[in-house]
Formats: sequence, structure tokens, C-alpha cells
Amino acid sequence: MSPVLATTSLRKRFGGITATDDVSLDVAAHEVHALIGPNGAGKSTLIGQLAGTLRPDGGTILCNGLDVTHMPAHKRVAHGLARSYQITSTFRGLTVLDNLVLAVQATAGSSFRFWRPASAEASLYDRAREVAALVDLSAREDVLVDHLSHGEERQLEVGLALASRPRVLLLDEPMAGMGKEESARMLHLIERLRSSTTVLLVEHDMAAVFRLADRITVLVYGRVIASGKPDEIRRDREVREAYLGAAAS
Amino acid sequence: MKLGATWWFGIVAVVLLVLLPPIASFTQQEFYIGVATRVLAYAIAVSSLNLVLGHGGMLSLAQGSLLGAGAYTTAILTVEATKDVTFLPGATSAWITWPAAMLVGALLGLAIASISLRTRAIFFLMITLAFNQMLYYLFFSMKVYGGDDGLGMAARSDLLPGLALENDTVFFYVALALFAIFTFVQHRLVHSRFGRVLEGIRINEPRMQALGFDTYRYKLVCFAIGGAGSGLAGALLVNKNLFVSPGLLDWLQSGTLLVMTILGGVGQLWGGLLGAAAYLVIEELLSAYTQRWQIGLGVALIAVTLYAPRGLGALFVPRRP
Amino acid sequence: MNIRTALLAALALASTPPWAADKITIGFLTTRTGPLSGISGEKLEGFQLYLKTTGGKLGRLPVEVIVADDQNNPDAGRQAFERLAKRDRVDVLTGIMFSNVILSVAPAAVQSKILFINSNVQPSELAGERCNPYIFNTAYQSDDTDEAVGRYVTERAHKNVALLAPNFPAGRDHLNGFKRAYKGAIAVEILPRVGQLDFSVEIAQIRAAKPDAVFVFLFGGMAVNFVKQYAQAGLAKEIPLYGAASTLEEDVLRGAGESALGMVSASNWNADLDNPANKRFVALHEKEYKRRPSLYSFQGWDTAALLDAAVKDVDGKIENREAFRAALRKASFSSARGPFKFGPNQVPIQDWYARRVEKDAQGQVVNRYLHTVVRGHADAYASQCKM
Amino acid sequence: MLFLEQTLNALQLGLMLFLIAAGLTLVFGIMDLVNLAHGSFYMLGAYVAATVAAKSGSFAAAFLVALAAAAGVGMLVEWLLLRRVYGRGHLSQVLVTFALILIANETVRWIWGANPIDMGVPRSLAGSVALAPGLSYSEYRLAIIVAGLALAAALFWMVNCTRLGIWIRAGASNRDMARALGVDTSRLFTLVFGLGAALSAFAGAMLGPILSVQVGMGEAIIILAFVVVVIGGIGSVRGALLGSIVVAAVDTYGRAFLPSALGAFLPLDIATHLGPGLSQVSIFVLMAAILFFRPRGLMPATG
Repeated sequence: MSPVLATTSLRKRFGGITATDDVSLDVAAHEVHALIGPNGAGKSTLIGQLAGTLRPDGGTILCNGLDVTHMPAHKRVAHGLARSYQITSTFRGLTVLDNLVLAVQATAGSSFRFWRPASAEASLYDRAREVAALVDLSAREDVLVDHLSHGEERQLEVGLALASRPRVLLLDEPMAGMGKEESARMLHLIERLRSSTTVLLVEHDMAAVFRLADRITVLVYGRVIASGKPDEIRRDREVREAYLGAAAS
Repeated sequence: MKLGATWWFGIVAVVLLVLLPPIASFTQQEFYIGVATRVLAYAIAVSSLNLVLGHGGMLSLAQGSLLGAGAYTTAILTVEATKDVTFLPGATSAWITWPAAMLVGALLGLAIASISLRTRAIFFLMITLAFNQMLYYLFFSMKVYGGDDGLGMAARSDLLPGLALENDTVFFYVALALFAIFTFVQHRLVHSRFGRVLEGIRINEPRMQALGFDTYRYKLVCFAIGGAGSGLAGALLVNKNLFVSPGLLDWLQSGTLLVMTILGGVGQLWGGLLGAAAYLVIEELLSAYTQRWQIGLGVALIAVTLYAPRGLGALFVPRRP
Repeated sequence: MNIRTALLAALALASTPPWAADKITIGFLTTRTGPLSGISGEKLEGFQLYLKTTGGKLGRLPVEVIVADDQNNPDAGRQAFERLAKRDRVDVLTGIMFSNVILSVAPAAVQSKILFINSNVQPSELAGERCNPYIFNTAYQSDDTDEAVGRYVTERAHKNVALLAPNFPAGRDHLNGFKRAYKGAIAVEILPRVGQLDFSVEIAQIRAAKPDAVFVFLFGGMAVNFVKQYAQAGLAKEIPLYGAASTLEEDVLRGAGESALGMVSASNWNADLDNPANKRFVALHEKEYKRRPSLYSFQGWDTAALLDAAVKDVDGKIENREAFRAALRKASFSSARGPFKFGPNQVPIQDWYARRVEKDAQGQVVNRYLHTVVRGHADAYASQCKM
Repeated sequence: MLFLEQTLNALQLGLMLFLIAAGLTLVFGIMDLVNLAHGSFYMLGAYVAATVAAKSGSFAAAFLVALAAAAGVGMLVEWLLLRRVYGRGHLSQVLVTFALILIANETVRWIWGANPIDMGVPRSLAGSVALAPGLSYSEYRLAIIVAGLALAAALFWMVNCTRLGIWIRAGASNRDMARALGVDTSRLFTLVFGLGAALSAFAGAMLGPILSVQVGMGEAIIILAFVVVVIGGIGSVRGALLGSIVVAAVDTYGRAFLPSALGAFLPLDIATHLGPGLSQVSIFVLMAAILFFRPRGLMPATG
């Protein structure tokens, strides 16, 4: 089955540093593909190029067979690609529901409508409440984003990405800065996503990675040093040397 | 729907304005009808800048040139109509010249924004200033339309057979009606899907792009709508004074509009009316009593900035939810 | 003084019946903020100085002067005029400085039947096809001063003159006025930007064109800048500089000081004209304000003198507009500028004098009268007026 | 020969613009403060220098008093008023500084009266010197160029080689980091604002003798200064120098050669009409073009 997302010899340099060095990666449908690597390995740069906020210097990105390499970020969402941010980026001053309505509005017809109040469009609110439920925020719909806990705001972060029913979801360290119990809830949430979408997961929490990932790709200094099933990666000598060390033994 | 403070304030303001002409003519002070008409014209311009700045988050110094361009459009069309040989189709009816002024304001706004939107924050302010001055010099050197001496209009645009705009009271009520319509449209706009997207862009533009919005096009359309509003205000002003001069497009005029917007309360529905009324009434009252009135105005502006940071509008209306 | 009267007027007005010519109300609309408020202030001083000599009366009518600020902006000027017309119900309007405010207010004055005595430069439109019985001018039509200088420069047998005026339509009208009277060749025509600060570029162009004289139309701050820089570039001695009346007027001399020495201009009035009316005016002005009068204070004074004579002629019955207008046209008063009468378009027919900037006995930089360039000069647009 | 003279003119205008723009870009870059009233210190400097020069006759005294007065007033205004609007974003700053312009103009008119006042050229620099055969250039303008260069060098030395300079550059590139590293930003801000005011006043005092010292003279030059700051890149003194030279060159050569250049292929009367008009908007077209390609100016100080 053709991969939902595939890159071929992707390259990106910042002055002297090669942040993405000839990366070829593919993600199959309904797969949770984890991308791991030490800090500064170029994970965020890769996500940036996939999402469209960074322009690659070379190579191509295909999403469902369509070349999106140089497509602007906002157009990629229409082709089923969505992303969440490593540093939470939501709409302060608005409620959780309003945040989600905005996200839903992006892919529910044109927003160049000037007369009818958005609050009168029930379909937007229904879909928003559906997403709120998906990310366990139903109880917090009318709370201002400013008053959410860190964990809840990370859940909203994922919710905003889910609103456009993406075929491929790029999750950039969803568990970052989370306590034990919040991580468990997020892990359970990602597991539930498997049925509806494909996930490319960037994460440091090794326990979660090995629990969730169908396949793992390891990135060091911008280069892919290994890619395969979790057990293969656990035993791979080169990976252990470069990165896992004690954790994997 | 429970009427929020905004609506109560609105109703009181409109009722007061409706009663103004009868009170003024009773006390033989018809002069203040003219003052109120000018405040309403400026209120429309300030409300459209409020849309661009308050909801679109764009700090623009080009509104003066758009207002002036609208005024010139109406004046030129009216003057051309009276000339026998002319290459431009002239018209004296308000139903043609006023929408034409709005169209010119919108198109110029579109042109200016299409280039200026490549920049951010303070650079956007400066590039809109650049375009403002280009338009200023354009009208300044157009000898055929009076150049710096300005252009006069023989008579006010004709609206309806029965409704002669020459009568100041009639003209006042037309201006009031236009202001009320404009404010209602602005209210609908702000709460429409388009308005919601603008608000999202103002709070967190990168995220809106990640959600799939082409933010550039939304800000462009917002700036054009602001331009149309300014064009309408220009048409009203030229009709009130039967005269327009390049001075109306100068950057100091754009600066004054910006000051009125901030004074009235950025993002407040009634900010336009409050800002325009406060500035022009202070100017009118103080200048009658002392030659040093600009010091009074300066002190008043500083006081508002320090003690009513979100502008006069915010004093009546609680912080938005 | 005038602030208090403004308050009194507003109160008194609300009660008095609409028409009782027991006094004459003058609306003095002028620029009181911004860089050019100095010279407009002097116009008011001249006007009020004359009223002092008549004990606050014109003819037998007590006078009430209401001052308003047009901020040198047609939109604000229009509103200030409407306050004078509708609330203060003035009989006569005067004092406006700038042509864009004049053109904005004149039609409204005519409409509300208020006599507009423009004591400053008359734009060509109001002297020509849009002249009107309700609009009088006591100064001169804008191009007259340039024409007079053109005549004088031709007299002085200059053959190759460089011209300079700000790049706006009125600026080019002034240059055309000069060309009407000047018979020689034009070395170069330079149009700097309005409000320009540094003229080094233009002065270099003048030097390169090697003219035998330079004619400049500038006013206010721009005139001060140019005169200073022209002298410093060492050109003042090599190439004589001729200016319009406003270019070398008292305010510019105060700002430019000795750099203006030797420069010649043409004006319809000068402080050292020896006729009795002028001697009395200059003496009174120096006693009252401790400085020499400028063209602008003279214009204020002369306008008051004209009104005084007209009100006497109609014996105070100014409510009869036609009679009052006819009295004004007769202008039976001795003007400080010398011979004076109105042309068909109610713009003055008068003599023009050449004057040079020199140091007087007390070392002050002043304009000294040279000789009369032309007598009984009418403006070039009078023929277009079908009043 | 004319080209050489125009180049000197461009250099002189450029240096004067640099003095004003340098103060503006520092205040802008470090304090993130939009100071529309920066031109008022230029005006204050000219007025104070003119008055002191007239009374004391010595230009040196006039300059020192002008600089001290401007710096003093600048620091006072910063301490009393501007300190409260730092966090408020550009909107409130535009409003407050716009109000300051109104107050400054009226106060100057109250004290010095409404007419322009005369500031003569210092006796020793009144003449003109023959730089080359047929080219005599005003001594005073040469003095302006020399003084401008000297002050520019001093400013660069201060910014690059002194402790205060390190603070300033730190503040310009990353204000929060500088504060975290123990830079007493409140004192630094007051100092920088005073320095900016003094620089602007110095330009005012220097240009006093050749320009008209009148109310509102600040507003005419402040637009040019903002154009320079934006083209050069906010917060960078080097950018301000580059920007002021570019703007001065475009303005000077535009005014000098554009009309005659147009005359080559356009009928004469259209050229004399179009040339000045085009040169009038040349600066604004330049700024729009630069911002189009480099939305943050030529040399942004990151920050």
C-alpha cells in the first residue's frame, strides 16, 4: 500500500550546519511512526519542512502521492496534513470551544462570509464538541485557554490539529513537560487516534515511544541511522551506541 | 438576547444624536448640527480604521490618503458632470459618486495592502506611511484638479428628489443613518466567520496558518473594507465642506485618525464614534478659548493613555469575554 | 481682550433680536497654530491697532472682533467659519492667510451674505471668473508682486535669469506672473519640493547655469532657509537675488538676518513710504508693539481703515448690504500704501515699489524703498471677471 | 564639477540625518519605543543654541548648553512619562509621543514666540573656500561634514568599544536577555533616551544657521529620520549610517539630476513638471521598494 507520507533525500542547511542530511522516510497508512534522536538531531527542522514552515534546500515530500515540497503551509492542511507544536501555541483570551471552532472553520467551507454570525452555525459547534470529546476536554469547553493546566493545553494543542480530520498528523513532543498521570492520558489518546489517522510522532519519552510505535526512525545529526520495528531498533548496536545506552539494555 | 452594555451605550448615543438637531435649532445654535455631521463623518473613517487596527491587528498610516482619495473621487465626478467636454463620465447623484468613492477607497486599500502586508508591525506602519505620502503628492501635483489649492464642488450630491442635502439637518440625518448602518454592518462583520478569523489572526497568526487559513488574503480583504469605509467618510466630508484639498491626505491627518482610534478604544464597536467625538469636541471647545489649545489636547491624550489604557470605549464596556 | 468678548458675544446673541445694527461684528479667521501662525498674528495686531485709534469703533458703530483658528487646514477652517456665521452671526469676515482656506470658505461666505474682505493674496480664481460682489481684496492678486519684480528686473537690463519657486500649482503661477513682465531669457527653472529644508542642490544648479540674476518666489520658513543658504554659498555678491514681496518680508528678515542684505523685492507697501497715513501707522505700531510693522500688520491696519470709511459713508446702516458694498467699493480713505482704488473685480489698483534690504542707522536689517516700478497697476485677471 | 558639489551636499545631508536617525534607532531598538517626538529635541537644540549664541556670542557655549538642555529634558520626559508606556506596545507610544509633539510645539511658541528666529553663521566660518578651481563650497557646510564625521566616529567608538556600548548593543539585540544578565535596564533606558535627545539636539544646533529655526521644524525632518531607521534596520547604528547615506544620495541626486535626465527624452515642459514631482516621492518609493524585498530593513540588529 503506497505510503501516506514519504520524503526522498530531503536536505536543509543553516549556514555551515546540515540540519537535514539526505533523509528518506516513509509513513504507511494508520501507522504510528515514531521519530527519535538526541537533542539537536534535527527532528523539529524535519517537522518544519513537512508542515511547510521551513523550505527544504533539496529533495521532495509526497503526501498521498502529491508533491507538497514547496506548497505553503496553509495549503497542506487541505491535503490532509496537520501538525501540533512543541511549544503550545493556542488562542489566548478565547475559550476552548472557540479555539476548536476556529480550527474547524478552516476546513468547513470558505470563511469569507461577512454577514451570518458564526455562533449561529450549529455544524461548526457540533464538530468542535466532537473534537473536544476526542481529546477529553468536553468538561472544559467554556473555560478560557488562559485558565487551562499545562496538560490540558497540550490536549487542546492536539485537538486543534485533529479538527481538520487530517490523514497525517505530525505530533511534535505531545508529552513534553507532562506529569505521570497526564502522560498516561495523552498516550491513551494517541492510541485511540490510530484508527482514524496516521501519526508521525516526535517524542523523548522512550516508554511511550516503545509502547505506541509500529515503526521507529532514529535521527542523529540530521541523518537517519536506523529505521524499523521497535525490537530491531532496541537491538541495533549503532543506535544503542549513539543514543539509547543503558535504557535499551 | 440580553442587551450587553455595548448595546445600551449604542441606543443612548443614537437617541441623543437623533434629538440633537431639534434641540440645536430651538436654541438657535444650528452651528452644532454642522459640527455633529463632521463628527459622524470622522466616526465612520475611525470605525473603518478600528476594523483594520482593532480586528485586523494592522497599524496603518494610510487611512488619511484613502479618505482623501474617496473625497477627491466624489468631487472630480461631480465637477466632471458640470463640464461640457469631458473624457470622464461625470455624475452628481450620490447613488453614483458615493459608492464610487468607496470603490476607489477599497481598490487603493487593496493595492497598498498587497505590497505592505509583506512586512510586520512597525515596518507595516512605515510602508503604509510611504504609500500615504505618494498619494498625497499625486493629488498635490494634479494641476487640472486644483493641485494644492484644492477642488471646490458647486453643490452637494443629490440623493432623492424630496431630500435636498443642502439643508444641514437633512444632511445630518443622512450622515447619522449611514453611520448607524456602517456600525451595524461592522457589528455583523466582527461576529461573522470572517470576523472570527481576523480575531484569530490578531491573537496568533502562525497557528492560524498551520490550521489552514491563508491569513494574507483575509488581512487584504479587511484592509480593503477599511478603505471602502474611509472612502465613504471622504465622500461625506467633501459634501459637507463642498471643498477638498490635498491637506486631507497628509500623513498628519492619518496620524490624527490613528490617535482618534486609540483614544476611542481599539477594537471597541463604539470606539470610532467616541474617539472622533472626543478629539473633535476637545479641539472645538479648547480652540474657542485659548490659542494654546494644543497643549490641552496633548495633556488630555496623555491622561487617556495612562488612566484609560484601552481607550474611552472601555470605560463604559466591561472587558470583552 | 478678544477672548472675553467672544464669551460675551455668545451670551448676548442668544437673547438679542435678529437685527439691530447697533454694532458691527467682525469675524477674524486666521491661522493660530503651526509654523506660520506668527505672520497671521501680526495681521490681527495691525487690525486691532487701528481700532485703538478710533476707540474700538468703525464709523459710529462699536466693533466686536471674534477671532477663530483655521489651523491652516481647509476642513477645520470651514467649521470655524460656520461658527462665526451661524453662532456669532458676523457681518464681515477677514484675516484668512492661505489660498486653500480662502477657496474653501469664500463660497460659503457668499452664500450666507457675509462680506468677505480678503486682506491677503487673492487667488487667481477669485480675481477672475469666480469673482463676486461679496468678495473684496485689500492686498493684491498673487502674481502682481512677481510681475512688478519682472518689470524691475527688465529695467535693470538683466538678460539671463534663473527662476525658483516651490513645486505646487500656485508656485508655477507666480513664475508665469514674472515671465509676463520680464523680457529676457530664462537660464533655468527650478522647482524644489514644498517644505524643503536644504537648498544646497538647487543653489549648485543655479551656480552651474551662470545666470546674471535669480528670481525666487518663497515664503515663511522656506524663504529663510533659502536666503541664508544662498548668502553662505557666496552667491549673494556674485548673482543679485530678486524676490516676491513675501520672500523678503519682515518675518523673513528677522529669521535670516544679515544674509538678506542687498536682496531686492517689489511690494505694494513698505515701512519707509513717506505719506502721512503710513507715517502715522508706523509710529503708532512701533510705540505699541516695540518693533517695525510688517506687510501683514499693514494689511490688517488698512482693512480696518477701509471698513471705517465705508461704515461712515453709510452712517452706520450696515444692514443695507447694497449700500454698504457700494461704500466699500468707493474706498474713500487714504491708504498707508499711497494711491488706492478698487478694480472691476474688487481687487486693488495700486502702485508697486522696488525695495532693497539694507542696514538702517540703528544697524537693523530693513527694506529700504528704491523707487516706484509701476503706477496704478491692475491685476492680470480683472478682464475675466464679469461682475 | 557639479557632481562633486552635489556629492558633498549629499554627504552633508546624510551625516545630519545620521545624527538624528542614530538616536532614533537606538531608542527604537533598545527600548522598543516609537518616538514620534524625537524631532522636538532637534527643534529644542536649534532654539537653545540660537538663543545662547545670540547672548554669549560663542558657538561652543551654545552647543554645550543645547546638548545639556536636550539631554536633561529627554531624561526627565523618559523618567516621568515614557517609563510607564514601555510594556504597552506601539499604540500607546504613538499616542503619547504624538501628544508630546503638540505640547513641545506650543511650549516653544509660548517661550520664543511664533516667528522664526535668526541664528547667524559663526563669524569664523562665514566665508566659502575654493576646494577646486571653480568650486567654492561654504566653509560652514564643510564644518558640518567634519563635525558629523567626528560625532559618527565617536558614536561608533562608544557603541563598539565601551562598557556602555556593550550594554546598548546587548539591549538592542535581546532586551530580556540583557536584563537577565544584570543590565540595569531602567538606568540604561534613561541614559539612552538622553543620548538620543542630545544627538538630535546636536543636529538641530548644527543646522540652525542654515535652516529656519521655527516652530514645528522637527516634524519635517522626523519623517526622513524614520525612513532612514526603517531602511537601515531597527536598532543598528551601522544600519542608520547606511540608511542615511542611501536616503541622502537618492534625495540629492534625484533633485539634482532627475529633471535634466528626464529632459533628455521627454519634452522640456513635462520634464520640469514631472522631475520635481518624481523626486518628491523618490524617498518613499525607495523605502517601499526596500521593505518589499527586505521586510526588516537592510541590517536588522536581530533583537
